[in-house]
Amino acid sequence: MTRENLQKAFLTLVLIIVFGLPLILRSPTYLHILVLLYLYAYLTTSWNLVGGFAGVLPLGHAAFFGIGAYTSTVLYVQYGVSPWFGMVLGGVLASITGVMIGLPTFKMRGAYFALATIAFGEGMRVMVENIDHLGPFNINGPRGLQIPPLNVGLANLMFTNKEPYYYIILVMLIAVLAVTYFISRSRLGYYLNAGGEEPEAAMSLGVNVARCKLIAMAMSSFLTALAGSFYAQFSLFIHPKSVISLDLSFEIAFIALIGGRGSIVGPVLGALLLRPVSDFSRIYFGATLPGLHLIIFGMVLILVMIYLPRGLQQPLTKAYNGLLNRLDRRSR
Amino acid sequence: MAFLEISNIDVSYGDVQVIFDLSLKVYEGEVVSIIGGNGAGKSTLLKTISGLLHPQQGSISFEGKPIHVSPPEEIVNLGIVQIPEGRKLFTLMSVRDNLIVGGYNNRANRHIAQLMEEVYGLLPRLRERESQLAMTLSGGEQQMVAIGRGLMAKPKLLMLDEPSLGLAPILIRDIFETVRKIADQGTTVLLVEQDVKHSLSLSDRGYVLENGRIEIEGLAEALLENSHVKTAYLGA
Amino acid sequence: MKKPIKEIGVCSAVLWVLTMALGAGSVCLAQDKVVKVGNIIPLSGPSASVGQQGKNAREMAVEEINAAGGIKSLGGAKLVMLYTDSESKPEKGVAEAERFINTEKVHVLTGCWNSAVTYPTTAVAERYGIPFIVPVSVADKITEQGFKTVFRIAAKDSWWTRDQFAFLRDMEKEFNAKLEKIAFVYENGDWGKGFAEQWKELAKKGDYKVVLDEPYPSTATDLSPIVQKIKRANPDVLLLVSNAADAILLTNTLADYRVKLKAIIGSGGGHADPSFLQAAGKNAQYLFDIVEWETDVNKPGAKEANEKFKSRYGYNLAGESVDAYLAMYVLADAMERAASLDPVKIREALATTNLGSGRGMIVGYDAVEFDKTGQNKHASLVMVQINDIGKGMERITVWPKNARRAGYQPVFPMP
Amino acid sequence: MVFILEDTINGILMGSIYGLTALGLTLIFGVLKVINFAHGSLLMVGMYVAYWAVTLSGAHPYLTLILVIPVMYLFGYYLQDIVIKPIFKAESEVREPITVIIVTTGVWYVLDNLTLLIFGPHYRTIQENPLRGKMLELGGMLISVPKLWGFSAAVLTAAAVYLFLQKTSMGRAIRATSLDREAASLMGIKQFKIYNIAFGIGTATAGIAAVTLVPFYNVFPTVGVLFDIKGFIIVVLGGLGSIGGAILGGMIIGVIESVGPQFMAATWAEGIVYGLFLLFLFVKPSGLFGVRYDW
Repeated sequence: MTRENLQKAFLTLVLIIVFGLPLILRSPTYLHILVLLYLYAYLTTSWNLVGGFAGVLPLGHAAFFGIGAYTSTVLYVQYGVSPWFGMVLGGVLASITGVMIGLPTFKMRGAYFALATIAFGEGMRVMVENIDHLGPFNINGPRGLQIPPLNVGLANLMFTNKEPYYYIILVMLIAVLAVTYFISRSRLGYYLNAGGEEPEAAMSLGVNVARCKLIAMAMSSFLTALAGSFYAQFSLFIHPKSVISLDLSFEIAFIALIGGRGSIVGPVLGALLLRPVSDFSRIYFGATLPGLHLIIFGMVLILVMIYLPRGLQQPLTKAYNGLLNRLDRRSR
Repeated sequence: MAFLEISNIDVSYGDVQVIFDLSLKVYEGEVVSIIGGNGAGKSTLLKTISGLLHPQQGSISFEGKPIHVSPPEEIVNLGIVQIPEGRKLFTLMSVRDNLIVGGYNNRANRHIAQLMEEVYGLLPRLRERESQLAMTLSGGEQQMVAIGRGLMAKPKLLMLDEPSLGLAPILIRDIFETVRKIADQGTTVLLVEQDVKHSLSLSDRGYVLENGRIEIEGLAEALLENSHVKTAYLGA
Repeated sequence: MKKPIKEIGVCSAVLWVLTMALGAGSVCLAQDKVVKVGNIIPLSGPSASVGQQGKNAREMAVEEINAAGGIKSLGGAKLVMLYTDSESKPEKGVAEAERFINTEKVHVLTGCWNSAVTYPTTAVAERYGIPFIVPVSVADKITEQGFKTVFRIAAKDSWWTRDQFAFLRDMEKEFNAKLEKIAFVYENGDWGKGFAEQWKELAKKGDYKVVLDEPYPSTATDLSPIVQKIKRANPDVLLLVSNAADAILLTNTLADYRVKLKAIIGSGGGHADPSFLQAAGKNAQYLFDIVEWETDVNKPGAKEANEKFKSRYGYNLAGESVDAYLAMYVLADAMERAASLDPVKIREALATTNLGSGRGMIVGYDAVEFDKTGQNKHASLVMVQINDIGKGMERITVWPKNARRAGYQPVFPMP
Repeated sequence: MVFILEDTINGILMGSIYGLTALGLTLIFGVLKVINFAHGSLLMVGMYVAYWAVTLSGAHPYLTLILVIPVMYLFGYYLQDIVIKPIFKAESEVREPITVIIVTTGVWYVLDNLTLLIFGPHYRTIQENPLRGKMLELGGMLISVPKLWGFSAAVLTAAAVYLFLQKTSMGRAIRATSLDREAASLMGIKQFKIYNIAFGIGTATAGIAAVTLVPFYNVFPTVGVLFDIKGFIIVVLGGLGSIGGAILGGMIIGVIESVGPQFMAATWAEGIVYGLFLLFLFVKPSGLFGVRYDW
């Protein structure tokens, strides 16, 4: 087998496993955990378009997530509009917001950008918490919105069991990974990367770094908002402190950095490590030794960063490539 | 025995190797020039001597002691002082404070006042500018501060990285005159320059560095006559 | 760099194996005949304090029930408690409910204190038909979602606000003092907003003049601007909804700025937190608070239960922990009658609960009986006043009058 | 209009304390070029140290500075030395290593929850202290005495740190490192030792802030988070790395928070702070005292 075929075979194997998993893993608990894992991998991959390729550290993506969640929920609950439509509209709104916030902030350097996005995210939360009605829309301030689980079905993006959610978020994840893959190979990806590492050099080559970053931001916020709508339909309850929280913005960034920012598989790897650590340590220690699970989480963050500052993808891609090479050689 | 002896070093920036199997010697009291084009590895070489980078292979010794694994502050304490490319002044500090920080190392810090007088003696302009922020000075003055700051460290071996960079010709002459004075007072000087004519004319010996390798070495006058040097660097 | 990578790999592998082994272990346990109770409460994060109290109260009740022979109709089956930390986050509550129901196969769920966590979590229980006992999340909505499996022990917020105003009326009559101007100050969350909306209605009905209606962020680091606002609005009565940190800060700041009020009425929560009395000390004197229960309640067993609790955990039972304590007895009673681990039967038994006596009934009201929505019909509230009558600051029941501590004369209006 | 004056004074006093909590943040950022997300947790640790020092000794809260300052200095020094330094070494080529941010966040989680594990979730205040509840009456205005002390502590600390940086040899070395790491190394300055010291000083100032808060504030495991975001806003407003800017930025936030609610709901005043912050970033990103493109 050639190297290319090996890679294809490997990819097919992974796809078979992830698509077949619900057939073996019948427990809704684990499906629920997996749905959230994929959701976070999806969010982080979307974040990566800005945070990874454009070389800045946005810490306010929860605002876009919130825009998506609120748009689809308000439209669905109060006007009966299908969440699929709300999802796209939320994406568009988030994308406009993203460009508006990106215009002034992309001029900033490192820490300023990070802090500005934190303030943007928190400011968004404060606004939602303070506003009960936005024109004809009831967003209910700090009390959040419930989605009555009445009309189950694909049209309403609402199901009684976990499997449909699992497949929807899986497809979304694969789609966003594909998008990233193509962007990373496109001119835009190249420019973004160049602009992230050597902004002056890129600029001198005539690359419009600012515009590239804005395009990335628009895409990233659009994709993030889609996940917000999905999450709202999955959990059927949203409120500002859960969908527009700093914790969420941070966790997305953590997953990216732990996995390896700027790489395509990084977010997935990061989610694969951090989500189980966070879930299982809470399950096993959360009740007996309050806080221990967050100590473990914190320790994992510290240790991975000390030993693998480039993230998990670095040794794993090396191992993967090594394996491919070995198989490749053996088959010849 | 050579004052500074570099033997067969390889140096890389990340995955990119910049210096290949390089050896050179500097004897006490000499002025040695390293010349070469952009990207030849000159700055990398100086950074390696200063301990900002460490060689993957080979060794560097100073007065017989190996220094290639030492951190920069220890190397400064031994008396090797670099005046970095682009001056790298502490822009938001006064000229005086820049000089004081220059004398931070163990050998110099007890003689700050005396050293400062010596520096002001050599570079009287700096005394006038004493309380001005370094960033408000002109390019030539900034280079003076950089040199003064280097002298504050009481160097045994002073390394200058492109001191003429970005300066008007008249200022360049000033700078080289100052370097000559420093050498005449007994400080060994290792000079990295693109301005080959000036630097070789005040040096004792020279090395030509190309693509991370020493291509030619010899006495300064001989190098000035060398045909390769002439065509490649002197534009003749 | 090679070695550390290996270490990390080994570490994470060990972690995985460990968690999986633990997971397998907990599944094995489920074979004995036990009643598994899943409790979702905040044990870390901003509400950790109340979560911990609820956990302690549950633990004490379950120990008592099991020591007394467990569920006799199930052959002495023991109650087995499973706890999990919601961190006050809805998504964690939902995930944990899923896990408790599907993986741990719990028979009953309880929780979650934060109303924002309780809504979506009860929806999960409803979907699987697992009974969910809510000791204290007070938002009306929780029992008004049309769910069949949700049972709330505590009063809902419309009753809390109703009783706060009834209390005010009664006190005005009793002490012949007319209070007119009223101020609302509350944390800007679903709890505070819920109360404030009902206060507004009640104030209108009761002919009070609302001089201030002020939400504040419960993460505020300085509450003196709010206190100044209160001072300048110059109300007679101040109604509060606060979490612990802000309740303490607000009380101390009110005292600092010498704000003269005729009555301050809290709404449990932060004001009922055991740390509150310790941290606010003398500044809390004469403050009224509405609670479900107080240590001086005139009920057999109440005093003993509190003493036992205090000697074990170092602080008094509070209204909210008593609800958790009672919830376990309500559950035991229902299990006894259900004589089955079938959730449908348990739900039916819970729905027909009429518990009027027994060790758990140390609450002020007569019985626990759920209406169609799952709300405890009898749940009632008492008002306490914080005062020092010789043994340091303590909480003294003053209202309703028939529950008032013998010999105590409430101080009203505040001097 | 006296009330506006009264609120402004309160805002300035409380704001100066915010500034003091942010002082270490700005110092650490200035030198290490890293946002220390664990700063609020360091403040929290300081508050626990001060709380226990006062409770166990019964001394005047400000007297515990003798203990708190060295304890916090060493804590910060070794935290940087043991936990954060390795990442700097691994990422030595990066000017603003983002990985360090993640590590400081990890430290935040660990510290907050370790405190929860050890001391429990309770809220503590020091009942018996000579500053508690003291108010100064001034022409019909009430001014909090503990906040007045806090204000003095903030101004004195800022002045002391400023003078230290300007006038001492170590201070110059710290400034030199913050301006140009590589050049500083070439002067014989030990970069990582400077980082340790800067982190130590930053942590010690958080300790001082903790002492000013303890007489009138609650102590609990998550208390630091409340001051964290505020600190970030303050340091950007004042100019990252600027000592005076931190105090002034704190005062601005304090005044908005104090005067704002008199004209609107307090929850909106919080929004105004974020709005102003963003506006400021767009108009003058270097902050009040920061130098453009310096960082």
